[in-house]
Amino acid sequence: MVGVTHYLVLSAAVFAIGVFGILTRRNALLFLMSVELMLNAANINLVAFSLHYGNLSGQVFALFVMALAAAEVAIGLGIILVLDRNFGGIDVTVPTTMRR
Amino acid sequence: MALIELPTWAALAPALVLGATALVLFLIDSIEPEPDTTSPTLLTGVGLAGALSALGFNVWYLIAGTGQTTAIELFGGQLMVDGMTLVLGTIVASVLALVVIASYDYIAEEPHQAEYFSLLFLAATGMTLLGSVDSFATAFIALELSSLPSYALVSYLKDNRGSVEAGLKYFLVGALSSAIFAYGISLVYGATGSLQFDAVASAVDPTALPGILGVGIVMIVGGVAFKTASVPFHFWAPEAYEGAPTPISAFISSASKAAGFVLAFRIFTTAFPIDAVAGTIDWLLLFQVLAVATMVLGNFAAATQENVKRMLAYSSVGHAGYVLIALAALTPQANPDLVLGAGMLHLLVYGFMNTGAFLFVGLAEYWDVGRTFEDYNGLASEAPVASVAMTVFLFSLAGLPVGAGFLSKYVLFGAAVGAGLWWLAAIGAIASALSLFYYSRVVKALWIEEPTEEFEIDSYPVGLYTAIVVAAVVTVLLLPAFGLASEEAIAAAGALV
Amino acid sequence: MLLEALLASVLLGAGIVALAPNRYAGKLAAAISLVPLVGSLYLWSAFDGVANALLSGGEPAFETTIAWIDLAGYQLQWHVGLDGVSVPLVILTTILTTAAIVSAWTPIDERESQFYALVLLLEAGLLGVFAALDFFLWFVFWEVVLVPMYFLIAIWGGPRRKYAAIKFFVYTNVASLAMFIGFIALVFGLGDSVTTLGLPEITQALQEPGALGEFAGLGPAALKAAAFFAMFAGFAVKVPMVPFHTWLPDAHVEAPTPVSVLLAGVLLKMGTYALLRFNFTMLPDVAKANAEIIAIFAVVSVIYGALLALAQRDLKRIVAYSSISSMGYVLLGLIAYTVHGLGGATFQMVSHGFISGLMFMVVGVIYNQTHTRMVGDMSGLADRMPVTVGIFVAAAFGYMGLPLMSGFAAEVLIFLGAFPSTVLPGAPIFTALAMFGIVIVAGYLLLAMQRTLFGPFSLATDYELGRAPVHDVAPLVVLLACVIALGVAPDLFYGMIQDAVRPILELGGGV
Amino acid sequence: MTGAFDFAPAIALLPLAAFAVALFGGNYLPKRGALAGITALVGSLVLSIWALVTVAGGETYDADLYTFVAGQDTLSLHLGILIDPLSALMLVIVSLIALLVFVFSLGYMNDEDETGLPRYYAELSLFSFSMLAFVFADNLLMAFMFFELVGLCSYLLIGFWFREAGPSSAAKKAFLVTRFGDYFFLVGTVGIFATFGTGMFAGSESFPHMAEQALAGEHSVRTFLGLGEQAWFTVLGLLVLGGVIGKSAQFPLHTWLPDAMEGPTPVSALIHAATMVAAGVYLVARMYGFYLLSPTALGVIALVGGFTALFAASMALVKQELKQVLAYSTISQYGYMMLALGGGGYVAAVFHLTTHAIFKALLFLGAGSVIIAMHHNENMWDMGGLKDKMPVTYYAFLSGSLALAGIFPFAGFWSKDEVLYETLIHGFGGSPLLLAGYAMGLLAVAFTGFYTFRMVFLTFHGEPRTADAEDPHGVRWNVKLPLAVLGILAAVAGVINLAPVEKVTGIHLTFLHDWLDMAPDSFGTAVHHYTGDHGLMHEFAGYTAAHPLGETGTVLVGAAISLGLALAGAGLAYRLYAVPSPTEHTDKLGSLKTLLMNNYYQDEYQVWLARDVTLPLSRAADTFDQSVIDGVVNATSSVSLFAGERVRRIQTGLVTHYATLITLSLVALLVVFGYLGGWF
Repeated sequence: MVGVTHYLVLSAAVFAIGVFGILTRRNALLFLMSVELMLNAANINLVAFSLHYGNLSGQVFALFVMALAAAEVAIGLGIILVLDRNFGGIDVTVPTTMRR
Repeated sequence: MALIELPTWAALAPALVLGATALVLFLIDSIEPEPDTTSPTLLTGVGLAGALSALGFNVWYLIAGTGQTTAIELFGGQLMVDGMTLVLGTIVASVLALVVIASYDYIAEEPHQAEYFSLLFLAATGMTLLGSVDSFATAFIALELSSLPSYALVSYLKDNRGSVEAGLKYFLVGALSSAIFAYGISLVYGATGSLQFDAVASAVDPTALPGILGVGIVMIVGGVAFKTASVPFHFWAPEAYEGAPTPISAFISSASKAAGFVLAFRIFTTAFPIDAVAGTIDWLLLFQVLAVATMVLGNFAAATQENVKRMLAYSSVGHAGYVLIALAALTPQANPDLVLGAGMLHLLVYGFMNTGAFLFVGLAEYWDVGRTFEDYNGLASEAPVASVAMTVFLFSLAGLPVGAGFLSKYVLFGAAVGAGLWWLAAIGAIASALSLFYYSRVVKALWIEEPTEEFEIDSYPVGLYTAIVVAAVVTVLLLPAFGLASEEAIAAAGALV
Repeated sequence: MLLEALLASVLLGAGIVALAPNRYAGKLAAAISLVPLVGSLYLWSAFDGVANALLSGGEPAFETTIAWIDLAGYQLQWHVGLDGVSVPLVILTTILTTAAIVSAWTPIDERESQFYALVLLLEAGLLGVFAALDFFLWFVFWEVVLVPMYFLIAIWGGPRRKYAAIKFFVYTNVASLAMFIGFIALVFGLGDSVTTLGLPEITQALQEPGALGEFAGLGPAALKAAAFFAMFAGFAVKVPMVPFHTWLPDAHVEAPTPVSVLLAGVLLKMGTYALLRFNFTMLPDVAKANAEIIAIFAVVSVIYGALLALAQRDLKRIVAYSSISSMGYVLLGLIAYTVHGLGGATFQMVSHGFISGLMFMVVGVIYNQTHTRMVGDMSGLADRMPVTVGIFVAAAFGYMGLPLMSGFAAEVLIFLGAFPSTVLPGAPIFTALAMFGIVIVAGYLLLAMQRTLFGPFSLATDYELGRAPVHDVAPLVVLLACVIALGVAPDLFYGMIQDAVRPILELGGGV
Repeated sequence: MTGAFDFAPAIALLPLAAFAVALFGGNYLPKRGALAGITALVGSLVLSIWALVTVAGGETYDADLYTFVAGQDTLSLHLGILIDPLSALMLVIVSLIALLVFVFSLGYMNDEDETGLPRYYAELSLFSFSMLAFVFADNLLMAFMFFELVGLCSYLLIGFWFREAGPSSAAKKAFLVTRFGDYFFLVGTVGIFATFGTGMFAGSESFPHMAEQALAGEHSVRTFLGLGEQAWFTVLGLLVLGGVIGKSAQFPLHTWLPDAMEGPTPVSALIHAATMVAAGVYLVARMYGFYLLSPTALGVIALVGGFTALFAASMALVKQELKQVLAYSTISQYGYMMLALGGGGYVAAVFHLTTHAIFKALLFLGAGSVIIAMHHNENMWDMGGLKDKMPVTYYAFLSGSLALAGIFPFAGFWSKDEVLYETLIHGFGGSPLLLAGYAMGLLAVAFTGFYTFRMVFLTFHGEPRTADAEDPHGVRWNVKLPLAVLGILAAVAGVINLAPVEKVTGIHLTFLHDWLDMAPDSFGTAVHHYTGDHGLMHEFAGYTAAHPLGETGTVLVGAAISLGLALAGAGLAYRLYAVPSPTEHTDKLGSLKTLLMNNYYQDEYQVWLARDVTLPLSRAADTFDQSVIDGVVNATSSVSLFAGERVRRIQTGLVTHYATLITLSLVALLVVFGYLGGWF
């Protein structure tokens, strides 16, 4: 049987992949997707522990997280759009007008 | 008490008013068929009415004692209203009112003003709600509700590369932080099986899965550290504050920070009381480390800036460090009411003085006088009233008794000493002395240096001036009237611990 | 409510002057400053305080107590009142302020209304420092003084005014923070036995044996010592005491003369006043246990300060360093713990206030005419400005401790108090060493006078040397009159000073 | 009943009033304020004489005048008046000479059209006030206060001609050197107050009396530094002596006095010859009861005095300027007084103080007259032959010179002889140290005779050597009158204490002794209390008198030796200089002359100490202060800003860096707190 520990390991792995993506990708969209991975890692935990504890709050919260992730993406895409318009690309390392 | 007649949901009135105002603003905008023909005066007026009525509700409830003896629980304990909620609501509403007035002039030339104001009010709603959350679920939602509009607001000047860059960085760091925060919540849920603060506290079992709970707590600290612009989650702050439209910088650095701290106060006093989690993680030490790092980094980095707004941004990080003392000093021998109350008081006073300071920068931008210290040279001869106000803000921020910042900062340091952390107060003192140096650079530029070139100032914007003067008057008046604020703040803090 | 009225009149006056046109600001400020001056003289005549305001049995005069802030078990109050130590300092402040304002008429020729408003603001802060009996209230005044001072130096000062102003600003601010931490640690160490931050309550609580508990890992004795030295360091900067003194010469040299007058005349006394009130009244046992260390500070300040003064070429720098030297005497008097030691130290604060104010002012009058303060740039001024030079000579001799001028009474009282001190081991040696300052002070002042005032007339700067106007000289005469009056009749103040310091000697806690 | 003593304060206060009048109204008054001073001093003189007469009637006065500082539970400081025979005598001397100097100044200053006269008369009046108040001071602190004030007046008056470089430099030196001495005086005063709780000179509550009781074991006092009573009293006495040595220009603090001659000559006469310089000696006499308790202190006084007498006289031998000779002679003569005090000759010291005040004031005023005549040229080699041109000055000056040289029967002979005699008999009486003092004093007698008459002959005799000497400027009555008065006094003042005559003839002639012995026993300042058979001198100082040749024999032989030496010196001067065109015979002394002309390089080492030790030390301190102490302050600021600059660079502007740093920090926090929390 698949225990809660397995889910924990899975979520940790997904979270780590997300972090790895953030650390290595310069493309804003990929950055955004990595964040989504991290949020979904949290969702895995929430759902798994919800089952483990037998209460629903984890699952409900997971739904909220998904909704918020969608909202976040919406805002993020908007910002990425103006980024492209102002800097001619979506490389997050380009805008450095305010270093120091 | 007349209040008792009201239904319990009415306790949420401040947040509801703000949310409703946001919707009303949308409505007004959609009534006008042509884009950008809505009267700015109307938008500002509605916004101001909304902000002031929210402020009115908060103050009324504070005076009437709503939820202050026993917290009012709503929605099955997902939300609550107590003194802390109301104090935060007061801070947010006050800052919001100032920002709304100032925005009247600041964004006068910009399109999409109704959206601007609506987003502002949505963010304010989220911040106000952050004071009412009683569960990690609502905490996360309120946090996102305050953050998401903020990202958009920061990049509001969408043809301004600085604004867009600031928005991008704020958003990316914010997204990362909220992911960390959410993951932390999931781990805490995993360790305790609950999302509600009280239930988490009672379910903490130091023997079982200490690692999961510990990692979760550290990650949650990361989430609030982002919101409060504390080291090491502060990286967005200098750039976001610098690039954002200045009223938004003021709003985020004052109100958003306050909301983040109130959330942190509530989480760490209610969900993770130190007695319960001490076996897992000594978060006192964690916050001591963060406080030192934040105070030192914020103030030292601020000392050598050339850009006034960026200096204020770093100083805002530094002030986050001071307020972190309130958490770091919740030691067993501390007087917890005093420690937390001092943090709240500093946030309150900071709301006015920091907003005022940013708005003065906004005024300078309005006049196109430039952004560096040198550009401000001799400005006092052209704008004496605003310069006096700016001087009050800066010296009050530095902890000189021209404003209430003196009292709040020293009460905070005193509380740290009272908690036995004299060394923390000493580091704060060094940072504070350094802050006097860089704040006075602005004062020096304003009053002492000769202007390098003629200023071309042809109008004195009423809105900005009003906001600045009101902020200055409140900053000064809070010095003699500190007792009124401190009574509420300490009582509110006392209810938490 | 007299004190409140006094403070309000100054603050209101500052507001009025700030809005007045520049042309009239000086005269207006002088007129307004007469209100607190007359008021303080009335306070003096109506003074009915008993003993020391901080100690049991003490009844400050003109006392008002109003609750101000409640801080989780600690009440902060608007608590003001005067005792025999503060009345003379209040009078010193009001007289010097008026004199400084009048002396500013000549040199200050831009942004006058701002200048005089700030001077009045400064006066309000200074009066508050000497009147406040609640710690936080006192601390508000203590810190607020920095603000006008910063502007006064930085706007109207000399070429390096910005450097000097910021140095003064930050240095003294750091010191305040150190002091604050030390004091607050003490308050928390007292635990529940105090419910206000009233200085009398805390002082009296500290005298109770066993009042102080374990705090922050420090036992009562260690806590006291730590608090004592934190406060000592904090106040030492303000005094200033070697080696915390380097802001002073810079500030003095760059500050415009009327500001130097107040800086040397009153601001430095804040430091010694606080030392007396806090360190030496609240924690006499620590002071006594470390008497030799403190006496070494005193002697080094006296001798080293005087030696530095000897090396200077700028008249203002000379006076600035000699102030350091003179403040060393105050410290020596304090640590003696005798009536004449404590009383003489207090008297020296007042006396030095007048004398150093006079000295700076007279240097300023010369500067107004010659536009230089360098010893090498001028000689034989006595030929051209005899009255000013006459007052210069009188002031210099006052500084040297000439009998029948206040400096002599103050110094002799300190020496008479310090020599037989039973608290300070080797008191006669320390006293004798410090007394050698009176020789060096004569050395540098006479040398400077010989080079600048006497000999054939010459002036390196190209200015037509005129006689100083009457309003330049009048304040000099007034201050000189004060110096002589106090020198001939020290009991004008010394009686009430003794009333106030004697209870300090009855405190327990010997070595 | 109103008596003389009720007016005693006015003795000093009248000149103080004159000070105010001259200072503020001098420019509007005839004679520029001189008349105010003269009027005041006439008043002071009359009151002093009245007081003297009252004292002669057996009354004395010791009263508090003014509580300077009323101590609570601690000692109070008073100003009070003590009029006993000693102070009454001194009051008369001071007010008399001051009056004469004021009159003389009319000629010396007004007639020469000096500017700044109101200032001059104001300062002179202030001096008179201070000096008179010093004289009648009833306690040590008051004495110190006025001791300082006369120092101030001396400073101001030496520097009267401030437009020239010399006087202001000399004034500074005078004040500084005496201040150095006063430092010790003040330490001593403070020590005495700390020890006895009082500084009173006379009465049962006085410190000499308490010290005496303490040594006798009848009373205990607190001593300091772990010293015994005798040793501590010696320390105190020596400390006070520092002030005496400075003010009375004793070796090694004598260097200021010759320089002080830069001041106007009447000032030299009043302050730097007759009165202020006497203050030191007077102070020792005033508290003689205290010094008698310490043989060590007495020995030091005697040796300093004897050495100074000889040392200064030797320098006077070669000086070329009139006032310089007189200055060194003044130092030398005060050395005699100190010798007398150290040698147990209290009466002799006061006697010499009195006669010296008269004849030295006379000589200075005479010199002043000559200087007027010579158009302010002081070099004796430019004079000559003035005898016939200015007879009044000449004869008065001669009278003074004879007194100075100690030629029978002029006043100086009697007093100086008594000084030497007293030292001699006590030296033989078991204090051989005094014999060394005596020997030096005796040798100085010969020197004195020589330089005095060298001065007289060079100035007045021979042929005029310059045009000015050919045709001197005339002087008026206001110069001649004081000269005449003092000239007569110099000749006859010796009668007040003809001790040798009394010893030889048995007729009672020691009036001064009787006078000083009149002080009431309660004061403890009478002569018999000091030197009587059961006096302090025997009980504590251990002095006894011995007459190796019998009393009369010793008196006569001693007098003969000193007179002989004086005459020998004078005779040598006559041989060498009483010729129409004298030459610089002192050149024959060779390098010794160079040494003497350079004052044994005493000035040099003191200047070296001030300029080449103290000043460089202060500059080193300044450098240290600027570089090290202030350097630390500035370095703190620089380091902070540097650190700020570094911290600022963490913010690179690259959002990927931020993400990395956030992640790394989070990992670090997790690792550290995980380790601390034991999660692993």
